[in-house]
Amino acid sequence: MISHEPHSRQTDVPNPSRTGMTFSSITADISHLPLERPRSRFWWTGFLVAFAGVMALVASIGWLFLRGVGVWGINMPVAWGFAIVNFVWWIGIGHAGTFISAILLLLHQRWRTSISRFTEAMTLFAVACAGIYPLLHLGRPQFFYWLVPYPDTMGLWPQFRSPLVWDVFAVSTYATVSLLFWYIGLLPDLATLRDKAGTRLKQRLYGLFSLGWRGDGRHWAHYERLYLTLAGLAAPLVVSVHSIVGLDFAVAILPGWHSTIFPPYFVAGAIFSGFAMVLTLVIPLRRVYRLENYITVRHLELMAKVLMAMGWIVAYGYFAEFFDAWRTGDLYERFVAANRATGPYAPWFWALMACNILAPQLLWPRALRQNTCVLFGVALAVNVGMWVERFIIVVTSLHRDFLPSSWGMYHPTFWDWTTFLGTIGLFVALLFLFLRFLPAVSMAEMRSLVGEKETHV
Amino acid sequence: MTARTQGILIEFTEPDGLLDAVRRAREAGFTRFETFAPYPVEDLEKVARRKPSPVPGIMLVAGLLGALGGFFLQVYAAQDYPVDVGGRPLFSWPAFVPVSFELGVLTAVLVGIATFLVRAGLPRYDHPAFAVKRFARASSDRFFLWLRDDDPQYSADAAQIFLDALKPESVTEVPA
Amino acid sequence: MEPADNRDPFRRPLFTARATHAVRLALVGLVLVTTTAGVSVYHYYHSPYWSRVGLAPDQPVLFSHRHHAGELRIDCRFCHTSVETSASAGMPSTQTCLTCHSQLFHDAPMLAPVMASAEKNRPLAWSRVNTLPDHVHFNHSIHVAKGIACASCHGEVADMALTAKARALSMRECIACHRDPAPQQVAAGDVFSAHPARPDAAARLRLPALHARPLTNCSTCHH
Amino acid sequence: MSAHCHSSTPPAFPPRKGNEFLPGASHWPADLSRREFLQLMGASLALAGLAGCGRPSSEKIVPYVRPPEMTPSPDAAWYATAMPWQGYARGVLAKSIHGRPIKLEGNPDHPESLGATDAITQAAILSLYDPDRSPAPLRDAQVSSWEIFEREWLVRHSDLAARKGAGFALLTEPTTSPTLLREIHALLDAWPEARWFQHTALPRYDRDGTQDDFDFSAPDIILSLGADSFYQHPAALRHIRAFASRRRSENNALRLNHVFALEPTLSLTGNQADLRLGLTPARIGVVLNALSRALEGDDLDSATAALSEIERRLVRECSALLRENSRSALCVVGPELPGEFHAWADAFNARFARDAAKKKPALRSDGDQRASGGLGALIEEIEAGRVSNLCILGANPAYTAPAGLDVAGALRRVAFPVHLGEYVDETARECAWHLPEAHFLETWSDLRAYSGTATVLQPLVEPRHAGRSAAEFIHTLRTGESRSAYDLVRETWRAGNDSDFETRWHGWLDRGVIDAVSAPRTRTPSPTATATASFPRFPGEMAPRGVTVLFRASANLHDGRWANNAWLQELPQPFTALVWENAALIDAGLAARLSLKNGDVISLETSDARLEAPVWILPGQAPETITLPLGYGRTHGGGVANARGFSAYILLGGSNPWQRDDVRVRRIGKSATLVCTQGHFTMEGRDLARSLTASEFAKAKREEDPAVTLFPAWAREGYAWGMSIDLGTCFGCNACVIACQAENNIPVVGREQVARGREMHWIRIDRYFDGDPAAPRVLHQPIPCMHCENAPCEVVCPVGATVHTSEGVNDMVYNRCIGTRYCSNNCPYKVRRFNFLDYRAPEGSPVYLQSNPDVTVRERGVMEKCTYCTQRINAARITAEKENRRIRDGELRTACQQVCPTEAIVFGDLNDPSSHVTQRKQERSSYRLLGELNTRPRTTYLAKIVPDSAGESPRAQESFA
Repeated sequence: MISHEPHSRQTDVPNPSRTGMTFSSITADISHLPLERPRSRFWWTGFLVAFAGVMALVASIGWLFLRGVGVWGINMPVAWGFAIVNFVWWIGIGHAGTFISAILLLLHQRWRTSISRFTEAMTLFAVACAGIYPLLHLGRPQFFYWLVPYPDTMGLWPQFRSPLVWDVFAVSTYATVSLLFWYIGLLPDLATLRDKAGTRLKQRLYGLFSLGWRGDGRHWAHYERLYLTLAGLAAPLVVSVHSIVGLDFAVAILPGWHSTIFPPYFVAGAIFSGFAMVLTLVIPLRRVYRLENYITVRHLELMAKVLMAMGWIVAYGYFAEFFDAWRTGDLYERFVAANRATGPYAPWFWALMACNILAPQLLWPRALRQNTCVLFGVALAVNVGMWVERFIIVVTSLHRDFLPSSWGMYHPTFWDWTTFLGTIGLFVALLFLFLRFLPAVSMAEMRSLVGEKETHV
Repeated sequence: MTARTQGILIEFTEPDGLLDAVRRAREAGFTRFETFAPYPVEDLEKVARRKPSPVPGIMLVAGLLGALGGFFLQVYAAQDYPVDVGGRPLFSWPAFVPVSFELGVLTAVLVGIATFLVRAGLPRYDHPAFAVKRFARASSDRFFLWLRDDDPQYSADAAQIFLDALKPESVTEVPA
Repeated sequence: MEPADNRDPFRRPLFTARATHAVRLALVGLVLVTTTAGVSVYHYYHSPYWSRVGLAPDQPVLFSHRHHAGELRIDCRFCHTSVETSASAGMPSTQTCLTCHSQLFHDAPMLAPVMASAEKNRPLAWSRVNTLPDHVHFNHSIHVAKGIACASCHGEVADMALTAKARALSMRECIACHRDPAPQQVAAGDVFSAHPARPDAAARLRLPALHARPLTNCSTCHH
Repeated sequence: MSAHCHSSTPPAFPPRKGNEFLPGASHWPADLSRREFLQLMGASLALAGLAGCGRPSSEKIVPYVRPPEMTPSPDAAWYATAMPWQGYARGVLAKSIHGRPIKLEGNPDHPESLGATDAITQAAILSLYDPDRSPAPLRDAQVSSWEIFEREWLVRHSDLAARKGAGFALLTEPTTSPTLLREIHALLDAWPEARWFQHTALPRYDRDGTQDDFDFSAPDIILSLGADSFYQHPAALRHIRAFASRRRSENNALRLNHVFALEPTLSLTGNQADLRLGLTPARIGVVLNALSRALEGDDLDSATAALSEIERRLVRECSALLRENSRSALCVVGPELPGEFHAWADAFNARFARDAAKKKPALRSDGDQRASGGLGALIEEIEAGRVSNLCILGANPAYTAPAGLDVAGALRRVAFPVHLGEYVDETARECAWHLPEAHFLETWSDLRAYSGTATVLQPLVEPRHAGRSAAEFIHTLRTGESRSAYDLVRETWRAGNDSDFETRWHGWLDRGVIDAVSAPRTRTPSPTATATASFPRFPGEMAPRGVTVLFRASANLHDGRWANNAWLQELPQPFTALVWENAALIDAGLAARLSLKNGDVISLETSDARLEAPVWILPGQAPETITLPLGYGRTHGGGVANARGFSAYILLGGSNPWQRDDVRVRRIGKSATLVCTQGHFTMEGRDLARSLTASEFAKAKREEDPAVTLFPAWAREGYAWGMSIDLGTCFGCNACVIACQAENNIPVVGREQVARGREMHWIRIDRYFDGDPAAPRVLHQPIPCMHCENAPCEVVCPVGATVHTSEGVNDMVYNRCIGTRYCSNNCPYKVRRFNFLDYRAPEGSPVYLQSNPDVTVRERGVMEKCTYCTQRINAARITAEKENRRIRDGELRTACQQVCPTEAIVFGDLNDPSSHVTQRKQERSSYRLLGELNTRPRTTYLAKIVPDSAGESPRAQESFA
């Protein structure tokens, strides 16, 4: 992909005056994606490939339940493997959406408008993928409900000191909230689709889900306050979720896990990977679906900047881990630090450094930031890098801890990989369905931008 | 004049038109009118002199209650079957904070959305305006004002006088 | 007022009022259904239906505890011989029945299965009445030794024509007693009696010592 | 597994479904068994959230029709008997529940047990239920019966009787069983022309009619020359118990002895030495020459001129200590070493041992005058065509014979070869008849302990298959009619017509030892060296002839007879931690020269045999030597045994059978993956397995209990269970590991699963190489659950499946566990074990008969770990509570504690100031493992204490990194 497209840097984008955007053009441009469904060959091929992935996931889960978690490469001492790595990775990716739509909203970053809807959807699907793993990785998944407090005949309750219980609540809350947040945001657009749809069936379907939205002043009044408050809640929520995921590790006494830097550094990492994933998806899609006017190079550039910023926080996290190991002088911490950089998993470690610290540095020159290919490459690298980071955290800390007698290695099996690729398939498949049936950009919010111009010029 | 109407639906192409109309409606003493716009038009509610939404307040209360409930659930769970877990005290309050927070957020959001639906009168599929063809554009690029005939001030003449002062794109009587 | 344009400005709405009511009802219903579902599941698992309390399963022989233990006052230990010495109370062998029934009513049709068992050397297969949850190691002897009457778990068996489960025997019940066993204790002489009497102050002094603290440890029953 | 395991079982057998010893875990059969199907259904139901929604279904109770006259008590019953160990008795108490034996414990009244047992004895119970045990008499591999055999034998019997037994030969293993010997002698009396041969795969312990009898507690100096007196020796348990009494501090007082070892390959005994040198036998001779001269008063420097620095140090220290005439010293020699070493030892002991070393008449029948020699002699007879009927009892020559002897060929030349054994083994397949032998828990017999004490072996169960004892069999051979082992044994011991025989008999059965009458007829031992005799000299070391290959019994499988025991196969081998196979143990220098790394395959060739074996580099191995452990590479040992490792027997031969210098060794470029449970053998400079010199100990302060804590302390009234493990006396015999496995229904997972790091042992023995690389020492550290008071595992369990009891035990509640495995991640000691797959034996497997009914059999997806034998705690508590008293100290012992030969493990109530464990924890050498983590483990350790002169700093571990 090359990029010499019209773009303006002066004002927030999209700039209606330049792109000649009007209420009607916005409606037309965006609603025709789900209604007329252009470029369906791309859609079908993409969807079918992804669907194959879903089938792989189903097969892997079937085999897993038949044989037990032993089909994976986990062992003693490395009792957590891909399942947890993937869980953390997906949850991380699931943070960009809420970050963009909630935190940037609170910060009045209006450029978020054109990407928020899409990233919220991405968040949702990423969380869906993540949510599978904690269940799958249980030795006896049939008893997952013991994690939920309910008055049983045994008089027992979950053990609330365990970060894993915090996880259950954090992830389920996060999933519920992002779903509702997303749906509420969709209401006005569903109404638009209802009124634009060709056939009566579509009208009724969209109508049903739009709850009879009609842009009433009162609707908007409550809607705006609600949406803002939701954003206000989602912001700390998104931080809490990945902090808790960080605590899953930090609470343990394991060298390499037991570290106070984890929560903030996990949150930064999450947003880092989230933005990387947004870029990886948006760059191709905006071309295929001709959304360059809505998701402009300016957007990409801004996201690139966020990427770099987060990259540096993450880099600081890495530094802090080594610094702590050195400063505390703890024998085991020091060993783990050294072992990461020089031990059997050193190649992974250096790959991580290359992907997460070196690659983003490419984006210093504006020219490269605005070059979609470079940006795409970097984003891809960061996605990989963040996955490797989780692998390093989980595996290298476990495989050599206190007693050398019980040191071991972790070798992922075939089923580890199929499960992972399977969730990627699920993620992409859901995205394709989203693109086919729902507006990828929030029409209502775009109109507000146009409206503001019109009212305030 | 059709037999029975529920007042008139006035269409504008620009948000300013709607704002202006609402201002005039208020001055004319109309109270029972509804506005429709494809996006939240600024100041519309101010001009219409309507109270701000209570949603955030309610969410705050709900959130606090949820968090508190969550915290006590955990305290109770620890006491109900008192057992030594890693030498930690039964009342390990710091460990109970995360879940309390999450439950707080969850309740706030659920209650907030419920209130929103109730206050906004949603879901409602049978609004009279839906019967008007042109109203389909209310969700994309047109702005409407509905003068309801159950407004004490409302009468054919009053409506006529009111309309004269405006330049609406169209005016349609809302069928009963 | 200008005339409404001759082209019909109206359309058939997508939904009627009924749609609104239906969906609103559905939303409210969803909430109600989930809550009631939760409540009823709870009650199901805490119900005697689930725990089979009061249920007397079919037995190969119409054996009446009321007759034997109640009216004839045969001591529990006559049939359940190992109750004081070992974990299991022990089920009587066919021989045990024959100690009396080789003379008494040996040709009564009711006893036919017993006789058949004795002749063909085929054991009687009784249906278990009192089932504990899985993974529990229960020891009769220590409970008896500490003055916990048979009746406190098995109910007033001596009044049962057909033996039925008296208590749910769920973990909650076990724990409730293990937390505070003292009130359940009866005088040594009363342990096997049909209607054990609550010990008076004097008798209380002679009750065996209890160390309740370890009784709520998981490994006391699960190992 | 099944396919691969049964490819080699005889066609006559209906192939069994699955393999009881290696559950599907290790290998996934294609077909979907019923249980798997149910699992699948269970899982899918679970996902539908329906788990456990069915009402509890009503089970059946099926009482006796008429109870057996002696109703088996629902609680355990104990029987005193003995296990055959190299032909000697090892006294045991067998635990039986509902009439099925489930556990063997040592018999405290038995001189060669003293209440302890070793790993093999612990595992013996599993062999009782081995599905591969010979199920029926076989005629030419076709299922037959004893009756048919007896009829067939009667024909031959009559004409053998006519020919005074000419053409009849008997091959047995050397034994001490009075009844068996009585029957054999009776047979030889009846048939003077008959011949009796004996074959043992391993070296003998008797020399010219005598056997050594050592007391390891008396001498101040012990010099071990390639001996394994503490593990392989028939009296090992007595030896190590006595030895240990000199290696631990009691009330902070020490009476350490000094131990020196010169041995070609690292042995559990040699590893106890304060200064141990790995030397070839030839080189040992050289060092001994120097020592002799030093002791005869020569100038030390000239005496030790030819020696290396470290050798000189040994001679210096040893002779210095010996010259202090107050000291007594003992020299023990491995039976594998040639005679001159024994002569030297005799001279040494005559001088220094006082009465720590005695000569007693040999008890085992190796030297029996009426025997006509060994396997070689038998084969000569056969070649000479003088054998028409051959009966082989127990021995397995077809597997254990050296390459030179063609047993199979010889057997083919015998008209009527008969084999009596527990398995249809390599020899059985070469015989016309195979007859099942009864397991020692299935029949009556008698045996003598190494010390001479006799024991009546009593059965706990009827033979599972049509098994008979050796004595019964020989009686049948001789008389043609069968007589019960019970009668035969009683006849042996009914000395004439004594009135109170019955009472004495029951006394013997009760105690498990036969007193007074048991002492064997003593012949005066042949005169040994006298105190004044000078030391014999060894030939100086000649020019290196190349690699020396040594043959040693394997620590787990012994001579290979235990090869089908999955517990022993999966038991980490001493020093290497290898499982499921053996490796050629090679010294680092030689490995470097041949550029070999662990797992590389070498070929060993002699004139008449060739062997391929993967190597394992073993510190402490003598330079230019390779040790081949015997007992592996069975071809017809059973589903578990077959094709595990290599058989080194085929290389045996030559003048000194236990060592060869004429083997061509080369690497062949291939490489094999060896599976071991511990990949890393150094402490990385961490303070894990502590050892102190005597003076360090004198200066040491007792570790204070950690005071500072943020948490309010939990009340610890009642009992407070705790454990103390003495690293000074733990010598790594693995007995505790198997004892725990037998007690707690711990599954075997198979080679592939161990390779993935999924072994299940609840107590493991960590091994760290330590000290001077020139004379390395292995520190053994048993690691059970530490039962931390601030247990990291408990805090992270989301469902409270692992929590603390009021008595300080870290409970693991299997039925609450959902398998997040976080507890294991957070366990600094990594003592937790997880059922990654379904490791249970298949339904209907006989091994379930061994299961301990008081311990849950864990299902898939459940975490498990050491529970301090909580079922034993409960049993003891119930007994005590019934009697309204506290549990007495020593009344309650964990499985690992009970079995430990050195009493290194002590368990008890920390709230009882007088309890043994509390005393132990008062020693200055007591410390917490990883105490700095403030986990407050209830299991603590006593540092190993070594004499000062033993020199090297215990902290010099880096040298092995």
